[in-house]
Amino acid sequence: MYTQALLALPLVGFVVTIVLQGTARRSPAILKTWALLAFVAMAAVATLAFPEIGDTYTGPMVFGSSLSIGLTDLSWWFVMMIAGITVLTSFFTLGALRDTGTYPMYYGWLFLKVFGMLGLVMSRDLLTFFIMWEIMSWATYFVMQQGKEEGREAALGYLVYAIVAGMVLLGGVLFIHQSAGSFEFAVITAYMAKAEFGILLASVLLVLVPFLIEAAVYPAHGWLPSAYASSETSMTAYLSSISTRMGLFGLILFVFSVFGLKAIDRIGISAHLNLRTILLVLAALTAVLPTYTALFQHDAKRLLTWHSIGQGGYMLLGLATASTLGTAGGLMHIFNYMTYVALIIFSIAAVEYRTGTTNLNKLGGLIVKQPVAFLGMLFGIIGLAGIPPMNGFVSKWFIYRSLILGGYPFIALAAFIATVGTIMSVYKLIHNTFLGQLPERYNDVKEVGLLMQLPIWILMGVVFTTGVFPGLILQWIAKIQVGMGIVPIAWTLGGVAREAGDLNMMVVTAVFMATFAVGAIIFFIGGKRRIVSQYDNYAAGHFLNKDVPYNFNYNFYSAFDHIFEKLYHDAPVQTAIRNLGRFVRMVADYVRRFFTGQINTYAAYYVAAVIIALAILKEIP
Amino acid sequence: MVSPMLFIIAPLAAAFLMIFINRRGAALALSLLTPAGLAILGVSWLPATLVRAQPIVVASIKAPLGIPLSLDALGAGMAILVAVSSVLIVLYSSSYIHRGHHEVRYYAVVMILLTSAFGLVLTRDIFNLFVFFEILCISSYILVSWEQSGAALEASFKYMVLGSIGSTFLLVSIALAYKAAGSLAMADIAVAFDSAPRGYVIMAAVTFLFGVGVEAAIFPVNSWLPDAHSSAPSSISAILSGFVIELALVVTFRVLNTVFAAVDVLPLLQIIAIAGVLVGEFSAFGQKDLKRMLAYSSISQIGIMLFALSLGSTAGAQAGLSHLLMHAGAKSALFLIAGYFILRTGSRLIDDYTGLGYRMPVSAALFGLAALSLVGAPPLFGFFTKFQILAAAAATGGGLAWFGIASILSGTVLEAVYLFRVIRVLFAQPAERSRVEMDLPALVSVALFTALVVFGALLLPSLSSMIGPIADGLATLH
Amino acid sequence: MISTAQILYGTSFALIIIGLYAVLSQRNLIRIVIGLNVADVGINILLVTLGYIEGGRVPIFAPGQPTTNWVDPVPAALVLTAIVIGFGVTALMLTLVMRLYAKYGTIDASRIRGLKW
Amino acid sequence: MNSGIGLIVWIIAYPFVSFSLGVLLGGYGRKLTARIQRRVGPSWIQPFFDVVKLMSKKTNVSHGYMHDVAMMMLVGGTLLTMYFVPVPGFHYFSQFGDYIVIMYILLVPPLGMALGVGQTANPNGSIGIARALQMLAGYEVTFVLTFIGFAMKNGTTSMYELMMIQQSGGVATWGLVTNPLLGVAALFCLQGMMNEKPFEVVIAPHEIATGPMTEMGGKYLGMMFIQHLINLVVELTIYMNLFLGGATNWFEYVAKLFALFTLVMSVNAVYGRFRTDSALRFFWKLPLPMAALGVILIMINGI
Repeated sequence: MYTQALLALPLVGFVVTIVLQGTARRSPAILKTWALLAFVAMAAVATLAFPEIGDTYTGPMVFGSSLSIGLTDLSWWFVMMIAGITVLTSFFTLGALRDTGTYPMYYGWLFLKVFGMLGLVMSRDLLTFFIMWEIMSWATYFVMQQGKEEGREAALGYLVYAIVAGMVLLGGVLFIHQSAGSFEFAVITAYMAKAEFGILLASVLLVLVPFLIEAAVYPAHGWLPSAYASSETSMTAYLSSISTRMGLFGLILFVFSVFGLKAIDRIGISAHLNLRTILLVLAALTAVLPTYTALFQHDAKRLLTWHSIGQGGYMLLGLATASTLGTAGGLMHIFNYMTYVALIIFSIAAVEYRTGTTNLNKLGGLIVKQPVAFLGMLFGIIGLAGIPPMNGFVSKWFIYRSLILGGYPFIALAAFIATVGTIMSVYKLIHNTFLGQLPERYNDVKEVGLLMQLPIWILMGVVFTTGVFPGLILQWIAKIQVGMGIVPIAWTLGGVAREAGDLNMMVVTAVFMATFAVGAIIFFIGGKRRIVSQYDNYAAGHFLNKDVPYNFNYNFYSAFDHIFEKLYHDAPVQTAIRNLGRFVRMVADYVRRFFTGQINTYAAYYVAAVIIALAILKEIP
Repeated sequence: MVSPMLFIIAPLAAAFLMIFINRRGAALALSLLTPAGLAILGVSWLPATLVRAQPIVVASIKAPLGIPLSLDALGAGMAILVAVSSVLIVLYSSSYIHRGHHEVRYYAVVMILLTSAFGLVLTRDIFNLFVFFEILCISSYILVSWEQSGAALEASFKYMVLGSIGSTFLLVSIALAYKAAGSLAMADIAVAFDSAPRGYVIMAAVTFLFGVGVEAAIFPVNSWLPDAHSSAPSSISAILSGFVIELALVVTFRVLNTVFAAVDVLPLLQIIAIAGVLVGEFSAFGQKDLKRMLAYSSISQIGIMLFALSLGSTAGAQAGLSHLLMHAGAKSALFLIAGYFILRTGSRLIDDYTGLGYRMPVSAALFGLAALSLVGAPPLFGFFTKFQILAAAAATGGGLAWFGIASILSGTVLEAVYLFRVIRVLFAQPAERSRVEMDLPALVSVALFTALVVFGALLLPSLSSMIGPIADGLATLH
Repeated sequence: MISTAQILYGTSFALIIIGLYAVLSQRNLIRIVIGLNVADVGINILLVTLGYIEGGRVPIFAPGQPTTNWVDPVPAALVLTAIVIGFGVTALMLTLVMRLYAKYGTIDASRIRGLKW
Repeated sequence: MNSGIGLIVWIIAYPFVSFSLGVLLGGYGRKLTARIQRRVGPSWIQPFFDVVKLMSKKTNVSHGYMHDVAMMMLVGGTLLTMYFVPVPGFHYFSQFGDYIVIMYILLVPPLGMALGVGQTANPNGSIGIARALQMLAGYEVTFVLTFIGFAMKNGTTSMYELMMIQQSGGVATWGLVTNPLLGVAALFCLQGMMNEKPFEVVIAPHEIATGPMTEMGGKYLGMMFIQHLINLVVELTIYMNLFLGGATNWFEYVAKLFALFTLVMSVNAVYGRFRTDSALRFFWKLPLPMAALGVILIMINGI
């Protein structure tokens, strides 16, 4: 019952929002409040739906099979993530979304997108899955429209990828339906277990490729940065945190449940050289290359969107090992990333709200003006960089351990290389935003209101709590792993049980707090300190004042730029994809030439058509 | 029940009547009421035809001397589609077409076009088919050249030359058929062809295919279409793209499939269809002229329908006809809205519509919905029809079918991109915010077309009980 | 020995091909219209020939006339219709050519290419 | 020392032990450098005097709260690492965190320092940090690869277990002996980790003032000194535990510590300074491929 209500709610929300649209300009509060209430109700229903895990509900018959939805442990977990982040985002927009006139259908499309995502994760057959996938893709496209001008152009880029993904998936759906004779997951699983190799390979590829595109896995990641970065900032947070992960959800669902790991592992020549190896390599590339591209971004949002790609690589790394530790890490990283990226982008939004820019070359020194936003970003980047005690570390620990012990040393190395890049770029992010010299023009900047602070505080709490007590998350992960056909992780509240490795975040955090206290004691043993103006600085005897910019934020990592200049400026894959686009346009232009505009040519086509048709028919018996 | 013969007589009479009265009001009333009445007539006949085709006897002369006519489920279905579409389009025209002394003639010609359209689905006589075909062509020529601009005249002329070549081939085909059968009734010809030499039947089939096919805009005799559909008044583009080419397609396919059944033309049709899909989508991709883009899209959509029909399976035929219904709604809506875009900006170029979506939000939204359906986004009607087609093709299997699926899928990618580039321009930075929404009659008309493609999926269950007998009309001649 | 019918068939196909060739090759719109007309004539001859019987009689019911060995009347009827339609289309076409000339100042098909691609 | 009263005593005493060792090492290092350069050099416990002097300064200039907190993070983070690195007789905490944990908590002090330096709003400081972070991609990446290979070979990521495995057969089972390529590559990294020449571009005196330390004075600089001294011990111990078999008793531990430090300081004394990109290129050209080769050999042996 709650399951259906859960799916119906956002749809109702969509319709009501369209009706309420007229009020958007005059009194945006109505729309905002409505959206928040509806999403809170949705989250409540999602929680209530917990006892219904395992039940399946059928809907209308389409093409001789009925659409069906239902919750599994995996989908409930995703539902909760979606519901949680949606509530937080819509709460954040209460304060953050100033001009609803510029984003006329912000909430409408958000509702539709939530509908698509919920439907996707709850779908229990291939057809429902595809329908919801398409609804989600289109809604995402429309959501992206609600942003800056250049964002709409970028959204069109997303659309190309999304449609390609959708059409490949459609091909896959048709192929699987044709081969297995059913849309039902159970039937497909049974069929794939003993399907011919060729059919299995084609099915798997046709289905996985769209997921990899949607998950922005290298080399199909090019659509993401521009499309996300130019959306409205709260939407950037939303898209980065959960939207991209729908591709991974599809991957988890199909690799582990629908096709089954056994069937997937038939594709390959040995235990270490199979489809999963390819996924691992792609994941490693995804983790490394975009992360290092992030280094050279000078827009805070754009920098983070590159991390959205890179961190997706970590998730895929964990999942593709298909081991207990790895999948636990991958699944957990989805949650962790969602929390801390939302936190970081909310903080950025808070800065943007006051300063009107996200340009890293123009910001600086805001720590004294917006301490809450700073703290939010600090928690977030510690999580993103994967440094204890925030939650990002725990999932990375799982992933590393699974990679090292699973015998993928170079993949593990790639993951670490990506971590180094992450640390570098997040430091640049926080340094250029909050540290360094405060430009004179931001002297009057104030902290944002409580309405916008609250989601930041909540997320800070979540990032820290789940970092110290990963067991809170791992208990669900373990359940999901059972459903995926994997030995569940032996978890404890602070980490994992001894047989799974040495990790107890509670102890690590406790020791850290104690040693931090030691540090504080040493600090306070020293003499009294005096806080000085930012112009009271060492400058080799030169005088500093507000007219002299005394800051280092432009070209922050010059050595890397020096070494990799060429690689960044003409990334081969991006060039190839651009050329593909150019090629299609060229082909289109040539095909168009078919219609010459001259009647004689047309008449010639006519006669030729008759002759060729005669010839063809003569040949066909 | 009233005789289905009214389908042919009523619009013809209405046309002459309005020329005599020569008043705008009367012309509008007649051209709204006639198809409306015919739509009701069609609906009232539909249940009977679903059970069994209803032969129509004209002046008590039976075949072979008389002209055989028959109303089967397919005919009734197509007639309803044509009638309803034309009611809506006439409604749209009432605010769209320039008021002036030519206006009455416009409606009269539309009525004559309707006559021929109904005639084409009713007739069971191959020469009678030729006559209706010619009427259809001539009225289309006139309507295409309605605006008398250079482009309209040029388009009309090209259309006319190709149409004339088509009629030449059609007559060759008729001659061959008559020689073989000694009769013009399709049923007799079909029997005669069964025992005729294969080469002979092939010759007749191919000349017929490209003879009538020119009106159905099958590849490669579709080169008139982008010109004609883009230069005609938008209401006429909607008629031409909305039901004329579909109707011609159904007629072509039905006759080929029943009368010329002795040769298997389906593989040839599949090749033609796939080529049409690819050429249409690629040509539309780089278009800057909105209506021309939509016209190219029609080429590819016709290809998709033909592909579905030529799969040769019941599922394919049903899917193709569903898609036809969807396309009629979606493409009419798109052309009609495009008409007002042109009216409001004075330009056909997409780039000139920058920010127009803020000034015509409802129109732009409807445009988006129709485009979404055309692309096949669930849960709109277009998704289900396209999916059915692809599923039917997958069920057929074989290299050609899978190649067709791949072509349709990649065509869809292109289609989504070019259609949504338009949406993107419509909602680019707003220049001004003053509302210039469509006039009410036009808005109602477009909204109803769009409602079809939005809620069409809800029709599917009720449609599924009817679609069987309707699709049966493609395979057997009643 | 070539029969009359064979000659007529040959002629008709030759005319159709000549007509089509004109449409294919001529730039002049008037010539294109003429080409179509030539093809039309070819078709008409073809149709008439179909019904023609060597030494057949005119198919008219009249008292005292035998009703056998009639020439088939149907093709003749067809030809009449076809001629009428052909006439109408030709008239319309020529009108259009006139209008086109007024707009474009030329009747060269290769220069009347406002609509292409 | 891993349970009961002994554990508590040891936990409290360990920071002092480490600090004392650090002071001795630091003093020894300066003396050694001086002797190599034919100077007399300062006192053996000069670092201790330095710390006392700095901590008792009256003028302590701060640039804001992050600047203060950073100092606590710096010292706290280093002490945290110290607890998790097993030393003879004390490995209580290694059951709560393996080397992957250490790898990451090693990043806490630099992060703290980076944040503090950031707030001081001095470009010289920020440049130093940017260089430090870039250098991570050189030595840290290589060092991690050596660890990965070593851990993969032995099937564990726990530093304590790795240490025990090496101690099982004397010198013959030391990491440096069984996997010489990894050991040597890691040695290069050690030089980088300790910010000694030729990899000291981060601090780069005379070039960018003193990098991160530019705005530090009084107790701030004092705390950085404390952190530096403890860090010397921790980093040398990590290398020792991973490749020199750790130590079974304190005499062995101290001997190995000083031996290793002698090596590091000798290199430091005779080399010049690499530019950041040159340093990176060096790491990617020599130690990294060396480590990679080592790992490949392990993989081949595994099959």
